[in-house]
Amino acid sequence: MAVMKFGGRILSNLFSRPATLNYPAEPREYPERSRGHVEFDPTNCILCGICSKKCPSHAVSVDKKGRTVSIDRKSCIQCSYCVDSCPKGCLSMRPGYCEPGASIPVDVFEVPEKTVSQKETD
Amino acid sequence: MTQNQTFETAEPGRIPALAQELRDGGYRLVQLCAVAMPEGTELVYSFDKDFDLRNIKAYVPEGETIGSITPWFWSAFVYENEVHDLFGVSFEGSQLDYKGNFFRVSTKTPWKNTANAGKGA
Amino acid sequence: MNDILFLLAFPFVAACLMLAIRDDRIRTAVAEVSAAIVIVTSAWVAYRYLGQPESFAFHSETIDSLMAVTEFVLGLAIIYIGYKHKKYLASVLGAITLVLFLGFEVFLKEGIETDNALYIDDLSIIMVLIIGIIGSLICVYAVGYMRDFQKHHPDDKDRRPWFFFLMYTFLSAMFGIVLSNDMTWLFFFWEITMLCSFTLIGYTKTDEAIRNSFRQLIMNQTGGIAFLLAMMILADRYGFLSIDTLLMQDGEAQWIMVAVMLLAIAGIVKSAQMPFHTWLLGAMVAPTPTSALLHSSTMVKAGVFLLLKLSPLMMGNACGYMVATVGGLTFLLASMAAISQSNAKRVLAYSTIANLGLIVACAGVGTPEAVWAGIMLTIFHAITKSMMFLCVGTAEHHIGSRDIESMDGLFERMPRLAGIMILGIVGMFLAPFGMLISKWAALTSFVEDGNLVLIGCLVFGSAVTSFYWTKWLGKLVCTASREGNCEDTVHCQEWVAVGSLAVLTVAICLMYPGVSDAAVIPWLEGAFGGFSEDLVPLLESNNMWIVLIMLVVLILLPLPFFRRTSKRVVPNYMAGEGVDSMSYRGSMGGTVEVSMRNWYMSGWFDEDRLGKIGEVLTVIVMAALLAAAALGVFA
Amino acid sequence: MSGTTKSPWLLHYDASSCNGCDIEVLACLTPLYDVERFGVINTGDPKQADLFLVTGAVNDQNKNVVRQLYEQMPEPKVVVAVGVCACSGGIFGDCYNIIGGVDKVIPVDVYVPGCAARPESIIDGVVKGLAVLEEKRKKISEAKS
Amino acid sequence: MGKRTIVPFGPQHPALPEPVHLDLELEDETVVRAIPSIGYVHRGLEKLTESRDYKDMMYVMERVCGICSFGHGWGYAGAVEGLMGVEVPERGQYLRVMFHELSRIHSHLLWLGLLADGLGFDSLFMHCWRIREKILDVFEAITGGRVILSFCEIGGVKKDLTPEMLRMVGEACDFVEDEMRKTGLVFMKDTSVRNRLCGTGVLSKEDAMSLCSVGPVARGSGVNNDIRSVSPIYKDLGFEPVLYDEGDCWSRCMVRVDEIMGSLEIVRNAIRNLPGGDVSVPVKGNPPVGEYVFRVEQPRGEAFYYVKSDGTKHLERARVRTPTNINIPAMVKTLQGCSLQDVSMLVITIDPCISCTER
Amino acid sequence: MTTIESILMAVAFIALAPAIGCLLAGVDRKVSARMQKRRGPPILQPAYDVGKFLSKEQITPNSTQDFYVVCFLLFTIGTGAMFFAGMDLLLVIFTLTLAETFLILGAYSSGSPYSQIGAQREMYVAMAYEPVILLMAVCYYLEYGSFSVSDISSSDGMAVVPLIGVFLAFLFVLTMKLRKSPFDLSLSHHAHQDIVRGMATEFSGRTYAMLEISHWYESVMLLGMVALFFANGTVAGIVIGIIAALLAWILEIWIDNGFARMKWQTALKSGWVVTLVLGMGNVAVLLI
Ligand code: SF4
Ligand code: SF4
Ligand code: SF4
Ligand code: SF4
Ligand code: SF4
Ligand code: SF4
Ligand code: SF4
Ligand code: SF4
Repeated sequence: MAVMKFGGRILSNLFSRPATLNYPAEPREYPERSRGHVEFDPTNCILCGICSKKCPSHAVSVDKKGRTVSIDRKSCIQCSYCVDSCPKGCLSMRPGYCEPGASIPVDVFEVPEKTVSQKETD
Repeated sequence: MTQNQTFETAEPGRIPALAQELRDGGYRLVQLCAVAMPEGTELVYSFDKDFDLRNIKAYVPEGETIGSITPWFWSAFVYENEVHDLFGVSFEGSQLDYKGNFFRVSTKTPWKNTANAGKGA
Repeated sequence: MNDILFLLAFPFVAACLMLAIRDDRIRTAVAEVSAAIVIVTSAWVAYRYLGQPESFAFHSETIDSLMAVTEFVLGLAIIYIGYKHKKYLASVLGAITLVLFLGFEVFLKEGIETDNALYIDDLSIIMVLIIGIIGSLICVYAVGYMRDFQKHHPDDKDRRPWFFFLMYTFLSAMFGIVLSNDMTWLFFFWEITMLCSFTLIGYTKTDEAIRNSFRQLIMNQTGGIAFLLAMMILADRYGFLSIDTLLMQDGEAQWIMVAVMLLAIAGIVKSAQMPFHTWLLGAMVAPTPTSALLHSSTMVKAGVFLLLKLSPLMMGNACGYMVATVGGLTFLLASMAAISQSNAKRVLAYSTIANLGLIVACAGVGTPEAVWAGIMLTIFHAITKSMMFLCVGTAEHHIGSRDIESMDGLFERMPRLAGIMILGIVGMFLAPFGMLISKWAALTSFVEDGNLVLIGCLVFGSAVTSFYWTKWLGKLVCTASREGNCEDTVHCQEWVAVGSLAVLTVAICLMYPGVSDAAVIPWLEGAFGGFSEDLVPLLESNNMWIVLIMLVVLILLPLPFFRRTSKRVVPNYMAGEGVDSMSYRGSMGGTVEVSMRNWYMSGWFDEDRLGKIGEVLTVIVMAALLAAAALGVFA
Repeated sequence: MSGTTKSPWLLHYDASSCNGCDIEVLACLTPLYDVERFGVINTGDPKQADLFLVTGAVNDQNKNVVRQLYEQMPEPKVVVAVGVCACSGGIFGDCYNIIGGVDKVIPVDVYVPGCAARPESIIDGVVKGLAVLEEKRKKISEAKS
Repeated sequence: MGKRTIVPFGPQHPALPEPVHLDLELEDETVVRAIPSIGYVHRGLEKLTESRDYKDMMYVMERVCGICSFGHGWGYAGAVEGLMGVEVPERGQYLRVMFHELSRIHSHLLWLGLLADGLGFDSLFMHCWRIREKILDVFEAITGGRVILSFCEIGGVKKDLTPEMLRMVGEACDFVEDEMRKTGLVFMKDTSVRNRLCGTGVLSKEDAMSLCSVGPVARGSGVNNDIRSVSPIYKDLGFEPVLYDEGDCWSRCMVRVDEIMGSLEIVRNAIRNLPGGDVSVPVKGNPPVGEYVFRVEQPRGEAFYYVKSDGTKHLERARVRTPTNINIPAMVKTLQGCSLQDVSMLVITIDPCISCTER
Repeated sequence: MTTIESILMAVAFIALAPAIGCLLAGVDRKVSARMQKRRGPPILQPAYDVGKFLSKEQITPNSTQDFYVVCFLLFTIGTGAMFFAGMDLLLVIFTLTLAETFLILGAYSSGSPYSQIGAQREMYVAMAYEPVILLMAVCYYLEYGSFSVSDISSSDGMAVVPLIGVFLAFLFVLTMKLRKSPFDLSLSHHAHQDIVRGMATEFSGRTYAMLEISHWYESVMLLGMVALFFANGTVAGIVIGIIAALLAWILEIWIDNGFARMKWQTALKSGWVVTLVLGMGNVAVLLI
């Protein structure tokens, strides 16, 4: 038994620097592997729709006719499953989270028509 | 961590007697789970004694009831009430019966209603 | 002197009249008119004799014999009743009393003449006013109350004539106690109050009532025997039997001290101090007006009256120490025991015992300041406590329970009554009301006296007191009730009595310094020979101003509130599962009503255990000091 | 009085989340993030709260609770939906007992996505919520005058 | 005095970060009856097997609970691997143990903080959570998530660790150990902490057994059903079960304090003995018809996984019985007769993770 | 003190105490944060909080609650004013009890179970600390022959020396009176508590603001009582008193952060034991 076993600790805390990060005044650095948000690079996308099928929370949808891939930021759970399953490596997971706000965007990406030659060179 | 994977099958009527036997034999109840089956529900009881696992399955046909094991394993009330609320299986002689208020779900007995229907969709 | 005699005799005449009247309406009228007459007479007596103490040479062999015969007959009756109910202890004590009494009458009293059988002084006047005004108001209240009582007990025979006979007889006896100088008279009236109380406690004739009435009887018989013994000692050793002569004696003289101790024990029994406190708790089975009249405002006050009267003889000696210790311990322990009670009448009973304990302690300390505090406490306590009893009685008839737990939200159901009750409770323990101010004076006097035990008892006891009163208050003020208003069926007699007492409670606080100057200080000057006002530091003028300001603020401040609020009314927080302010969705489905029960901490403040502790301690103190005094240790 | 934005007291309710976001909300209070720097106090009492932080996708049993807590808060008040579950139902959106997003029950002012929402993100959400709070306060005082 | 105080405790309650409700009946401060109500977090996620294939289900199972997310991933993966006969490479197994134990450390620290918070000991709460952040930093650097790790996959773990990362883990262990040496003593010895915990909510060994308690609750009452005891890999890493006999809140607390130390040791040993090779094997095809049970020792106790397949990619049943689920009876039992001030102590020391209980 | 001085002191208290109390509360939060290795809120945070509460929508569970809280505030102010005006210490103490009672009634009035439980706890904590406070007055009286604060503060010699027992006891119960850990049973300043917000559960808006302001007044008055132990009629005495009071405040913060909330049984028992040993012991010594 000891009265105020923690007393010394808190006193020394009082005279040492606080551990608090000065966020948001100083932005936070994230480690490389940090799963922040999904990025889409349309260059190689073949609109196969695998990402959309795999996504456990239906955050990606692929519109083959309209040639768009859209990511619903409000639903994405950053699981990386789409990234891992895309056969063309169009998707990547990047640090940095999607900003909070009064509304959260559904990012729609156009996938440009690819020429045959391009396809062949792949 | 890997266990004994055998599944014994028992008549639903024998479950209370088995429970008593296992309790007297020093087993503890690990879990009770239900699987929706065509026209009924399969219950899986697991018991453990010194890391030795015994799984006992019992098939309860639709509309029939099964004896509660709460007289021997009081803590089974959490499972039995859950199975009652989600699968619609009734347990007789429960020591703590929430009468369908354990989980207040939007659809009554959601597992039973859609059993097999949505399967594989 | 005739006015005094009238005051003594009139209530008894009215009582006999009411015994004869069978018609409810006529009896009501008689009761009310008699009460008015008693009030007017007491006021007149007070007015006439205030500041002019007087003794009355009054001697009548006839009356003396009449009293002796009455006492003898009543003694025989007690022996018989005890025998009939198999309460042999009562019979035995009755027999002892009778034998002692006969011995006293035959052998000792011979030749002792008391010239001034009656007297009146400022202390008596205070008591006369308490008995006359409060007692009469309670009798008025009883008219309405007993009507309901009879309704609630339809199977019982209507024994209301008997009830009112006892109540009014009792008033006479009380006047007798405070006005008699002759100790044989005093003893006579003393025994009469005991019998009234005995009969009224047993009024409902239930087993419990009878058991409790006998407990009262037995204990008070013990007190009576002590009284008789004291008289015998005085008669035998000193050859006088009058109070005024007694007060002129030297308190340190061996047999005077023993006699005073015995008288003090009689007073302690009557004021329900430990170890004799249980009779008062048992007395709560009596109809509520009885509790208010006999067991809070008057009869128990006879005990403290006697002690205050004798206090000059107790200052700084063993007897005083005995009385003070008993009072102090009773105050502390009874206050603690009150915490564990939820029955409103029992709480009031314990609080009565506790407050009387404080007064007794003041008497025991015996310094003028202490006695000043004791007298002030007596006044405030009589008014406020009787009011509380009456309120509880009315509430009981309308909400069907005398349990504090059932008084949830009384403020909504019976706003006026609850308001008065709140006033009563606040008056019992909070500044700026009289009880607290007097307690403050008591504390000062204890400190002056340097009595560590008393300081401790008072300091802890006050803290404990706040607890049980505040939690009761809380019940009254909370707005969590579903029942509607049920106040309109309260009888007008009840309103008159309760309302007058409420007005008195406030008025007497406003007149605090006046009462002190007009009656208490002159009496103290007479009794102690010199007493300066400075001895009561709280009477300093700026303190009194603050007290007055607080009083006014407290009375006026509520006015702007208690209307519809302009704020948005949001039901109570119920962890998100609320249905409304009072209920929530429960675990097993369905709506669950929230209920709040106050704390009783019975593990800490177990009444039986506390009672035992008190009994043991006080018996030891009393027995040891009495034995020592009898052996002449202090002489 | 612009004390409003300097003293946001928050009420947190877990409307069937997986705990992930709850512990991140709690983590915001701890030394590393210390939202008390902005005057935030995590109160348990809706009657003293300004910000309502809801985590989880709201199930059937919770919807009344969420609604009631919201109603018991005095105006101006702001609702912040923390985590993907609270924003849209997220991965549990298909579950039979899930209503799917806090905005199905009460109006949401700020959405904080992420699974789990990071403390930094929650802080940003709170700061955004403060702006909304100030706006609402102004609107109310204008309506009064 | 027939009346009792009836109070709703929760679902929204500052002493409970999670929604659970109790109907409390009190006499003074003594609880004479407590009826729990759960279901506030019931989502029905096990039923998502009907629309998510067995690999997708992994992401759902990880979100059974955000505190021991990793363990749930492992449990589910273990069951499916068993069903499919997949053998996880040794390095993968070691990494799983390592992350599981790191999760335990973070979970216990979190819990100690919540206990301190429940005790009204703010500074201690802050202290524990500050220590915990170190583990979360490790998590984020290695797996990319602070809370939901998404690190386990069927067949092994998703990513390998670089040597720097291993060093980082070791450093974090040193930091935590250093802090815990002192902080543990506070829980063990401080008067005010002991005042609240010692002798509070005693669960006897017999009760712990008959109520089928698991985890620190059982071990605080001297019952060892720590499933790690029979795992060869844990044995190699020097695992010892922590047992206390008093059965009160304090012993449940001390089990967790000591387990942090034990887990630190295991993690260190795992770093030291980490074998080389792959961290996972590819898994193809649908699970065969059959069923499989698997148990994992989560921070809160034994978790039980049951999977049943009908040969399609959608499992017929994926069931998880979480530790809290079976500790609720012990909680109800100890609540009877306790004091209101101890309700939060009891609830916290039993540590109901409602999210996992209700799924 | 003359009447004019008394009035001036009372007015000064009424005007300055909220500012000082607010700063004290701010220091409390800042220092607490630093003890927890956090940065903490600005020093003026308590003022922002109160400002916010004043400007919020006003909600209430019933129409009577406000009355009690207003009374609590008024009588708390009155108590402090009387204390600093040098009036009778017993009167101050009794008025303090009155104020306290109003707070308890305010908690009762809504019928909320949490605030009522808080009220019960407040009552028995009061039962634990009240004897000490009364004994403090008794000891002053025994030492200086007067209950008047002005007499005490202008007498020679520092009261701590003969009154060391009650002084320590007073420091002990100060924790209860300020509702700080380990005895913050009825109404914790930290928002996390087993009975929600305790007595203040149903307080919001202006009502809550009044509660906070009352706390400010109360803190200043209680620290004034600490200072009284050191006052000896000289400027130096007053300065030492103020320093002692501030140290007491820091001590309370430290204790607050160094303790878990104890069981109520412990609160009551320890309060009474301290009263008996230190308080009554001191009285006994002074009597001899
Ligand atoms: S949650 Fe927002 S930030 Fe994160 S990946 Fe999705 S869209 Fe990007
Ligand atoms: S593998 Fe995926 S994307 Fe390809 S067909 Fe099957 S479901 Fe669709
Ligand atoms: S990260 Fe996961 S949730 Fe987000 S889009 Fe990809 S698969 Fe869907
Ligand atoms: S992003 Fe990848 S997976 Fe998705 S549609 Fe394009 S190619 Fe297919
Ligand atoms: S986002 Fe969906 S899956 Fe994730 S916790 Fe919320 S409801 Fe559950
Ligand atoms: S968003 Fe993710 S972490 Fe947050 S509650 Fe939902 S599933 Fe859990
Ligand atoms: S018990 Fe644990 S998991 Fe549950 S809410 Fe509290 S911290 Fe989160
Ligand atoms: S008990 Fe379940 S929900 Fe709770 S932390 Fe452990 S795994 Fe997560």
